Order: sequence, then C-alpha cells, then structure tokens
Amino acid sequence: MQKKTFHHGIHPPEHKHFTETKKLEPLPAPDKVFIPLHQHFGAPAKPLVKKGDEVLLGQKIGKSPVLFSASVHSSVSGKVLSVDGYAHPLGKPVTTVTVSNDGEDRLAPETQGHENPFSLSAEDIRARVKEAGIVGLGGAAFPAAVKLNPPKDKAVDTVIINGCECEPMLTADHRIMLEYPDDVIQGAELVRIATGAQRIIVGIEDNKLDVYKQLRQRDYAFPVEISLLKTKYPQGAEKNLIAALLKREVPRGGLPFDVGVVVQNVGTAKAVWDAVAHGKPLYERALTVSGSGIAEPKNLMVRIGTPFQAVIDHCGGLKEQSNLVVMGGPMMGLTQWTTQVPVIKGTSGILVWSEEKPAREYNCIGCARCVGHCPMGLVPTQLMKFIKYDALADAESAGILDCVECGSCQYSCPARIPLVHWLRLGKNKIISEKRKKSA
Amino acid sequence: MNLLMMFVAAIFVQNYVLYYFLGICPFLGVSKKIDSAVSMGMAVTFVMTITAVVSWMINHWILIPYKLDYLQIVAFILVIASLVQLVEMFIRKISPPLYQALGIYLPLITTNCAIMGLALLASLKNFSFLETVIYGTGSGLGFTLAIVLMAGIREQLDLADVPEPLKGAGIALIVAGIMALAFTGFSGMIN
Amino acid sequence: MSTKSLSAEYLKGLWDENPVFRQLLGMCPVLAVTNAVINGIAMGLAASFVLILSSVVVASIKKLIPTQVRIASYIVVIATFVTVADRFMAAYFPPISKALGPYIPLIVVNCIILGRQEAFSSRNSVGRSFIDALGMSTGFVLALLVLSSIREILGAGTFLGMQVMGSWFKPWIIMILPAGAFITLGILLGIALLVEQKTRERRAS
Amino acid sequence: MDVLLPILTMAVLGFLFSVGLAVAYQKLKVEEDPRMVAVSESLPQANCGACGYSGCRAFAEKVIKGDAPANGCPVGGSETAARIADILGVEAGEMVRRVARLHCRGDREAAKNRGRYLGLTTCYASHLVGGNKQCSYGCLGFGDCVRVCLFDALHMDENGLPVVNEDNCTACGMCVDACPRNLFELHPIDQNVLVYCRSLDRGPAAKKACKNACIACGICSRACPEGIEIKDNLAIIRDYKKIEPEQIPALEKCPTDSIGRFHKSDEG
Amino acid sequence: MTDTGFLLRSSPHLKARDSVPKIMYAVVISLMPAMAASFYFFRLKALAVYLICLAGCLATEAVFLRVRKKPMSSLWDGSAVITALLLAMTLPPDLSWDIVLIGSVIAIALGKQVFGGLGNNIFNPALVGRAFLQVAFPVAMTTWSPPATLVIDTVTYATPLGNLKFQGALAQGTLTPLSDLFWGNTGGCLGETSSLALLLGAAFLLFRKTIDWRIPAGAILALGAFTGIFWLTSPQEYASPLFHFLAGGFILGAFFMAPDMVTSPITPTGAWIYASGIGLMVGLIRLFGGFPEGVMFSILFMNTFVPIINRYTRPRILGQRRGT
Repeated sequence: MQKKTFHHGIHPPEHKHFTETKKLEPLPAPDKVFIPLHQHFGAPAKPLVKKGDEVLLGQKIGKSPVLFSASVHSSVSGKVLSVDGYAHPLGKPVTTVTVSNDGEDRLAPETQGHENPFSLSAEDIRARVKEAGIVGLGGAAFPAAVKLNPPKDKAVDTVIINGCECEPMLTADHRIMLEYPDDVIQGAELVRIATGAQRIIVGIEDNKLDVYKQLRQRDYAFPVEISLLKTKYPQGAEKNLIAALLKREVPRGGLPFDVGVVVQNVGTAKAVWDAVAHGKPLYERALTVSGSGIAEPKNLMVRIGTPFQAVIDHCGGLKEQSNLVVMGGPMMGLTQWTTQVPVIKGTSGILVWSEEKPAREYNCIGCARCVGHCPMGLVPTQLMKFIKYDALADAESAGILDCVECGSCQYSCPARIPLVHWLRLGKNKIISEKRKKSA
Repeated sequence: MNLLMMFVAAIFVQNYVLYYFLGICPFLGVSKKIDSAVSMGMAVTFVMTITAVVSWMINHWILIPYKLDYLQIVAFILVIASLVQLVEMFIRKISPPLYQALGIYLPLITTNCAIMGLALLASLKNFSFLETVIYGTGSGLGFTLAIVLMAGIREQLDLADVPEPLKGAGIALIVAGIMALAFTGFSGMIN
Repeated sequence: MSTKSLSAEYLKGLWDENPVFRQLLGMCPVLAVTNAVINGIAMGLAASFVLILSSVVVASIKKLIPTQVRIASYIVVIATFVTVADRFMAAYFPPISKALGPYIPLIVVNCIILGRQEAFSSRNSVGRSFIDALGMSTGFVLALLVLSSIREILGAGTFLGMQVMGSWFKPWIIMILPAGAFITLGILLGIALLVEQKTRERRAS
Repeated sequence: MDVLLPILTMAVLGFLFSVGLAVAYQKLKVEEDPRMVAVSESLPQANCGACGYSGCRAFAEKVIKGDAPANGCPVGGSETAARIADILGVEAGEMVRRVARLHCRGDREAAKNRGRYLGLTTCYASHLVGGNKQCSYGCLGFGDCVRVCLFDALHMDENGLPVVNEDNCTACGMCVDACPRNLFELHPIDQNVLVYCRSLDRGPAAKKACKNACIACGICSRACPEGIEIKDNLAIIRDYKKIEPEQIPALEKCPTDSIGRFHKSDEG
Repeated sequence: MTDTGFLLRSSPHLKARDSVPKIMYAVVISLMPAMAASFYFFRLKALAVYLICLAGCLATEAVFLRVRKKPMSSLWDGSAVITALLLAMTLPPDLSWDIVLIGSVIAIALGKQVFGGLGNNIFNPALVGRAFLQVAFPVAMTTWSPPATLVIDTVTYATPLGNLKFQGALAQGTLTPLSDLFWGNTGGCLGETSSLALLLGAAFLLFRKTIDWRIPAGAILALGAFTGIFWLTSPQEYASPLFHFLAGGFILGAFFMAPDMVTSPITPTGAWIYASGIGLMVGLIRLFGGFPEGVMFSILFMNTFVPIINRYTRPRILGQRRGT
C-alpha cells in the first residue's frame, strides 16, 4: 500500500489512546448557554434578539452582516437573559447571547430539511449552508459558504475531505468517520455539487486504519477515492494535505481554489449534510475532552455555548493540580485562563493536564531542526532573530507571512525557544503595520 | 599562468584589507549591509582598475622618463581624486538610492588608502602594464570579497547578543583579525 | 566656528575626539605600522608634521580657495607636505623609511588629516587650527604608542628594541602579524567605549 | 628647466583633469534643492517617524514640496517649526505642546492576573495570547512603550505601570503605536482631567478584574453632563473644554478612582 | 507574575525531548573513543593537555558569564567542555602548559564570548584558539613527538602529512602506511591520530542525528574528488585520496568541527556548499600550500562564508514559484 505524505513535518507522540475507542455521546444541554456572536473567521454577527426574548432551538439569533461572517443560532430553547460582553476562548470578551434553557428543545420552524438533497442546485446548497451558519470545524472556523463558492475564473476539480486529524490527542473526527460515515460522504457529495468538482478524495492517516478499511469496503454512487496517508503532523493543514494527496502546490498567499481544490473537514461535511438534508443549523459539534488532567476522557456532542466547566464536569471534573486548559489540539490549541468560557464552533477539543516549571531556554545553536521540520519551507530561527531584533522588513522578505503557526519548529527546538510566539508576534506586527499604511 | 596566479594572490593571499591594512575606513564603515558592501566593492574595484591603468601611464610615460618620480604622490592623488569624483557623479546620476546608501563613503574613496596604495605598490613592484591591470582588478576583487564577507557576518551579528562596548567597530575588527587568521591558510600557496 | 578655550581645544584630541579611538579615523597606518614601537612613533611624528603644517596653511589660505575645489586644494597641500616628509625620512632614516614602506606616502590619504582640514581648519583661525592639529596629533601619536607597545611587548618581548620580558616569555608572533593588529585594536576600541560609558555614567549620577 | 618641468607637468595634468571633471559635471548634473540641506539640518534627526514620514529626510522632502506643514515635526517643537518656516518663508502655525498619557491605572496592585503567563515578556506578545491580566483592555505591564521611547520619557514604576516624564516627552507618538491595547493618547499638556480606564466590561466584571476600573456608575457624567458621557460601559470625555474647573471636585468622587486630574495636587 | 491560576502561553504545548545540553553531551560522549586513543598513544602528556584546556575554557567562560550577568548554569551546558576537548585534540602532545592555557582562554574569549556567547559565534571557538596558537607559536605548534607505542630515538618527529610535504616521503617510499593511520600509530595532534576511534564517535553522532550528514559527506566527496584527480594523473607525485582522508585532522574536522551547529549553515543547500568548500580547500592547502595541513584554516575560512550562504540558500517556500 502506497502511503502518501508531504515534505518535512514532525511525528509527535499521538496520545490518542485516551479516547480513540470512546463513542461520541451527547452532552445534555446545560441550564444556561453562552453563545458568542463571533465564533468564526471574519466579522462578528449582529444580534437579532434582545434581553427577555423567547428563542427556540436552532433559531437564528445572530445575522452575518457581510460575506466573510457566519450566522449564529440558539442551541437551546428558552429565554434570552442578556446580550452583553462575556469571556471568550480567544481571549477578549465578545458580545454573547445568554439563554436560559427551558429543557424542552422546542425546534424553530425554519429548520426544514429536503427530501432529495442531491437534486438541489449548487446555488440552493450554498444558501442552505450559509443559512445554517456552518464554518470549518477543523479549528480555523472559516465560513463554509465562502469555500463552496469558487470564483468564476477558477475551476474546481477536486473536493478533499480532511480526515487526517493530525493533532495529537484529538479523536472526535475519527469517531465521526466511524459512526457517521454516510453523513460525511453524502455531505462531501453536496460539497462536490456546490463547487462543480469532478471527484472527492477522503484523506485518512494510517493511525485510523479502522476508518480506512470501513470506508474502503463501501460502495459509492459517486466518484469517491479513499486515500491512506502516512501519519505526520501537520498533514491536516490545507496546503500540506493538498501537496500530499495531489502533489499540487498552492501558490504563496493563494487559496486552494488556485489549484482547483476545496478542502473540508469531516465534521464540516457532516454538518453540511445535516443542514441541507435535515435543515439543522450548526448548534452543536463533536469534540474530544482529554488529557491527564481529565478524570474520564470522552468524545462528546456538545451544544455551542456550553461552558467548558460543564463539559469538564461531565467528564468527571478536573484532577487536582491540573494547570493547563487548552482549547483545540496540543500543537495549535489556545490556553484558557478560566473554564467559564463557552464551547464555540471552532472548539475541536478541550485538553487539560498539568505541567512542571518550564525548562530553561537556551540561545539558538543553529541545529537547523526547525528548518528541517518546517512544512512550509521556512527558516524559523532566522525569522525569530529578525523579529527579536526588529528587522521586520527582512522577516517579511524571508517569508514570515507564509508561516501557518503549526508549531513543528518549536516542537523540535532543543533550545526551547518559543519560536511560534515570536513568529506570531512578527506576523501580527507586519500585518498591522501594513494595515496602518494602507489606511 | 603567471598572471592568473598573480590575480588569485591579489584576492586571497595578499588581500588588501587583511594583509596590507589598506581601505580599512570603508571596510569598517560600509560593511553593515551586504547590498551596500557589494556596491562599494564594485565601485572600488572599478576605480582601482582605472587607477592602475592611468597611474601606470603617468608613471611610465611622464614621471619616469623625466625623472620626476618625487612627484608621484601628488600626481597619483590627483588622478585618484578626479576619478573618484567622476564615479561619484556617475552613481549619483544613475542610482540615487545607491548614492544615498554609500553616503559619505563615496568621497572617501578618494582618501581610501587602498586605491592610493595600489598606485604606489604597483609602481614599487615595477609591474608591466598588463600585470598592473590584472593586479588592480584582483586587488579590487580581494577588497570586495573581504567587505562582502564582513557585511554578511555583521548582518548576522546585528542579530546577536554582542557585548555593548564591542558593538560596531570593535567586533568588526576582531572578526577581521580572525578572518586574517583564516586567510593565512593561503600563505605559501603562491610565492 | 569653535568657541572652546584654547586648552580645551588641545585636550579634546587626547580623548573626547581622539581620532583613532573615538572617531575611528586613520585606521590603516594604525594597524599597519604598529608592529614595533619605533615604527609607530615614526609614523606618528610624520603624520603630525603633515597635519600641523597643512592645518596652518589651509587655515591661512582658506579665504582664497573656492568651495567647489576645496578638497582638491587641500589634497595638493597635504601631498606636498607628505612628499617632504617622505623624502626627509628616506634621506635621514633609511631603515625606518624602508620598514614603513608605502605607508608614509599613504599619509596623503589619511582621513584624519583631510578630515581636520574640512571640519576645522577651513572654518577657524590659524592659531586655533594649530592648537587643534597639535591636539589631534598628540592623540594620534598616543594611540599609535599604546597599540605598538602592546604589540611589540607581546609579539617580541621587547620595547623599543630593549628586552623587557624575562627569558621565560615566549613571544606571541601573531601580535606582529595582521591578525594580531586587528584583534588588539578591536579590543582596545571596546575598552575605550567601556571607559567612555563609565565616565558618562559617573558624570550623570 | 628642472623647475619648469614639474610645474608644467602638474599644470598640464591638473588642466586635463579639471576639464574632464567640468565636462562630466555638466553631463551628469543632479539638482539638489539648497533648502533641502537647510531644512534637514534644522530637524532633530531622530528619524522617529512621528511626522508620519519615514524619517527626517523624507519629511524634509515633503515640507519643501509643500505636502507637509512646517510645524509637522512634533519632536522639534515650535522652535524647529519656526526655523523651517523661516527657510521656506511661510507661517509656522501655532503649536500647543502635547504629551502622551496612559489611560489605565491597572497596576500590579489593582489589576488581577489571569494566570501564570509563560510567554515572551513583551506586551504585544502577551496580548496575542489574550494577555496576562484579567482585564482585556488594560496595561499589560511589560513596557513595550518604554523600549520604543527614543527620548527617555518613559519608565516603569515599581507597580508595573509606565510613567511619562512630561519634560522629556515630545509627543512623537511611538508609545501610542507600540501599545497593543492603544492605551496612550496625546493630549495638550494643560488638559489635566482624564479617564484612566478603557475597559468595556460591565461594572461588576470590570470591578472584579481591576479595582481601578471604570464601572460606568455615571457619577462623573452627572456632575458634568456636557463634557462627559457614558458609552459602552465606560466614561468618555467628549469635550474637555466643557469641563468647568468647579466641576472637577465632583467628578473626582469616582468610587474607583478611574477619572480625575492628572496630578492630584493640582488645585482648581 | 504570580504563581496561581492556569498557565497562559502560545502554542504548541508539546515538546520533543532533545535539549541543548543533551546534544552537547552527546558530542562529548562521541569524543570519548578518540580521547581514550590519545591516552593510549601519548599517556599522561595527553591527560595534562586535556585538563588544562578544560580548566582554561571553563574558567574563562565563568568569568564572562559573571561579568555579563548571565545564568551561571550556562557553564554546564556542555559547549565550553566541547570547545576544551576539541581544542586539546588539535594540539601537539608536547605543548607547554602556558601555551595550552593561552589557547583555551583565547578560544572561549575571542572565539565565542565576544560574539555574545553560545549560539552567536561566527567561528568555531576551538579552531580560533588553535589558529591563534598556530600563528603565535609556530615552532612549538609544529614540534611533534612520536606516540609512546613507537620506539624511535629522534627528538623531532614529523607527522604523516609533514613527511609527505617536506621530506618527499612519496618518492622515498617512507609514506606512513594506511593501517598505521587507521589504528593511530602515528604522530600528530592528540586527537587526530586514530581514525578508528574518531570514526566510532562519528558513527554515534550520525546515528543520533546530532550532526548534519551532508557536511562530512560533502567534505569527503570534495577532498576525494580533488586529490583523486591529481592522484590519478600522477600517482608517484601525489598521495591517494584515502591517505588524505585518514591522515592529519581531516576526520576530526569533517565530523566534529565542520558540522558544529552554530558555525555551519542551517540550510541543506548551504551545508553542501560549505562542506565542499572545506574539502576543496583542504586539498588545495595540502597539495599546493605552505602548510602541510589545512583542515583548520579551511574550516575557519568557510565559517566566514556561512552568514552569506545562509542568506542566499534559503529553501524554497511551499508554493513559491521556482526562480522567484
């Protein structure tokens, strides 16, 4: 069996055994949900409800004002307690709709499915996806409707369904593929119809052989290719996945559209199917709760807006001395300062563990491991020095804006230099300076 | 072969900067960025080659026949001053950014001892015309090599934690010293 | 126009505006001829001779020179004095002249000398220019003396040719070679900056 | 003959070279505005970019073209402005001296930390991971502003807040740009009433994170309705000129000390 | 900051196990066989040189760390130890102790600390020390004694390369046999006599991926090609590539000094350029230069190119069109 993969990258310990075999179980909706109006890449949604309003499950409570945005829906039925700033996993408080749950899950009337989704036009599929507020569920939370709408001059020939789940510890995508294979594949077909592509490729890493075998054995009514990939991080990063599967390179600063590809995460594919076939907006998602700080690691279906604390309590609570709470995977996840933050559309996992005092940082000794591992072909240590000594122009010409912050460099750095933090700092400084200049 | 050897020797073995200590001012002053170092090196190489030619002609056609060799210093410096001024005007015309980058060092090529040194050494060593030209170009390239390498190192040292008092000229001189050590490897290769 | 007192005019050349350690000018001879103290002193005196006389001449004829050709004129003045110095050395001190090789004629392109004409003599009175040139010369000679002493003592174990280190001492040949010159001067510059920093801090506190 | 020959030689050589140079000078002439030199010389040469151009030389070019005002260099102040105006023969325009001021009182005592921050010790870096303090709007305390100040006008006090030395401040705006949370603003030096908070959190949340946070209670806006308003859970000085001196003691009744005179000792 | 609450930091939150001290001590371990060989061939003389170097390097490092207010723990990160050992290995066994001490102080002070300490140096510190001594004390540095395993009654003794260059060993048929070079039964610097011991250590480093394999490979290929061409055209005049590979400090240089992480290029293309430059220059100096051995100068010379090589051999960024 030929296993495909990309150049460079790393293979950190997977730690997936905690939850690999745990079935996805639904988490009961909590008494109160906190639904931020900004859970996606792009502009925040505008509130449609006010304090005291009654809302139904799946009712739209935030409307996307522009193209690059996504609508937000209520994940319970009940009464709006407030529309105000509230803690958010991305750090800064965000306008949040707090709804008290009446426990009845009364469905909003607009959640209507379609009997034969495959007969829908591309236009209709896009409209339904947009209406359902679907964003990329891999973590970046890019509005899915935008991805389904390739520019006129760029023909899309391939839809890639990203089943890599290359982040260690996370297993939610694995479980989705195992438990809802039809939903995923049918969702992929809808994506294919919407983008006008000819074929679907599902990329699966070889640490999920059970999924691979299961999907290989099925018959498909449309052109689906199941492709096995060598387990490596960051295979799930769009550009690397395209390189691994198709040997095509997305040009610098470009999008997968430029090489005729659309990439969707398996969870997103399922959400597309749910939205189009069942009229279900994106008000819950699958996530992995794991790490040595969690008493009973699990895979859960969680309503958007559920506080982390409620999720963790369901998994037996925090172990004592846990001092690190991460939203997302261990390679790219964000640390949280409080467990009061709500689950959002981009929450692929909640990881908790404890850590000792960090090891001492040394000067860069030029071992070049970061260079050897960078999946984008950058020279992270050089970039770090440019940022450290304020040579932003040099950093830019050396390609810092191509950095995807995957963390491969920092993972492999024997001097324990916080390379990603430096690079993020540099990218942000350069981008904000550019913005200032163009303004 | 002899000419080739001479050429190589002028670049590596008897490098103007690292062996004769000529042209230290621009070597320290214009070696902060690789780009300007390359331009400076090119300008110097150009001026050196022409100086070699013109000074040879003046020396062999005017000064020596008329036994005026005590006028060497004055005559050479005149040649150099005029040439440099020409080059300066030229660069200013064709590339203002380059002119800005080389800044005050362009006029300083006049007082760049490498160029005066070339004229004097070439006459001291009694080179033939062709030898003088080769020697001039080689020496210029040797200077360029030294200054470009130095600029590369200094760009890297800008990103290093060099002790405060040594920053700038201090560390540059120490680097030059170690470079001179490394270049001793070539000694004895060409006599 | 300088308005310093005359003694300050002289003293600034010794440290505050020392041509070698503070202004990094005239490095080529500083590096090239300091392998022995005698060479250093000879070079220092020759350069001082040229500097002082050129300064006086330039200061006295400054009004006659049109600005466009001033540099060229200075150079001619300097070149004349250098030729005199060169011939003089060759005639009376042939061994030293031989040891210094082309570096005596090269005084003509020494940045210190041209620099002082441009920065000082062309704007100040003859007397002031003389004092300034004297100060700069002293500073230059001092710098040469320091460097050549270090290099000769470590490199040969001698000072002005006299044995100063005991017989146990193994001379560091590197010190009389180019590499030693660069490294020693680099370290001296570092020390000079450090001293400068400390005095500034002390003055500030 | 012995004397004539050298003189002749040098004369001929000198003549040839000067002719060559003169011709070249005509062919390769580049005009430079003499005012350029004059303006450049009167600028402070700090190349700080406070004027909005990339350094003193760029500013000088713009001024001469008339694209920038003569008083466009905040660092040089009115003296430089007058000199430039003199060179260009225009009116300098009135310059009120401005200084940078920090809109936060969340020092180490007042503002609570979020947790143990382990990243790079700069404000910007900390801001990227959400900051080290519970307040998402306040000073992070790593002194990015102090590091960019070219004029030695900022230092961190013992409680981890930057302090502006107004004598040295030139209103160049480097600190304004450096602060990832935009806590600095340039104010006329005589404006002494400020709101020392930028938190948009609701009162209880803001108070919990920092005891000097504005809780939008409205005491100040009631004391001075024309000059101060409450917007997005925060008091804002809408128009400083409308704050009458006799109103100041009333608005200084602020329960969290988040609005008031710049120097408490100022009277009236 | 206080010690309460959750940890806040940027991703990633996982870390590979390797660390700077581990890498450094791996190099130290890899030098053990060669050290053992030098004890065997030169007995106590070798031990003295090693100890003086260690003392000199560590003391100098400690002084700089103290003056520059850096954490004292850096003293034990292993880098100064490596410098000391490598310097010792490049010295003649009979060198007097004061010269050894000068060398070790220079190595750390001028080779490393003036640039800002670990990771910032441009040149290999041990080689800076060694080159300084070579130029400062040329006589002492070229006075060799035979290994204790050889019974020869001569005061002066030439290294295999010196023999080749100055005594016409090839023409007289007195060229040191390859087996002696391999086992180490020859004179020379402390650490370079036994090729076998060095190769053992090198194998360990390559296996552990501590050094970039491209650098020794490039150097060997370039030296082999250069000396090979001359050997093939005129074997009675020039020694074989294998001789050049085993003789002198080439193995020590190619496997332990040239791949020094700090002073070698960080890009793969750069590593090839750098390594072949070293190989070529070693060949040039050995065949046509004034010195019998050129490894040290070659590495120092190529060190000066590293910043420029790093700058102009950046890898292609994913999605970057070729030539842009």
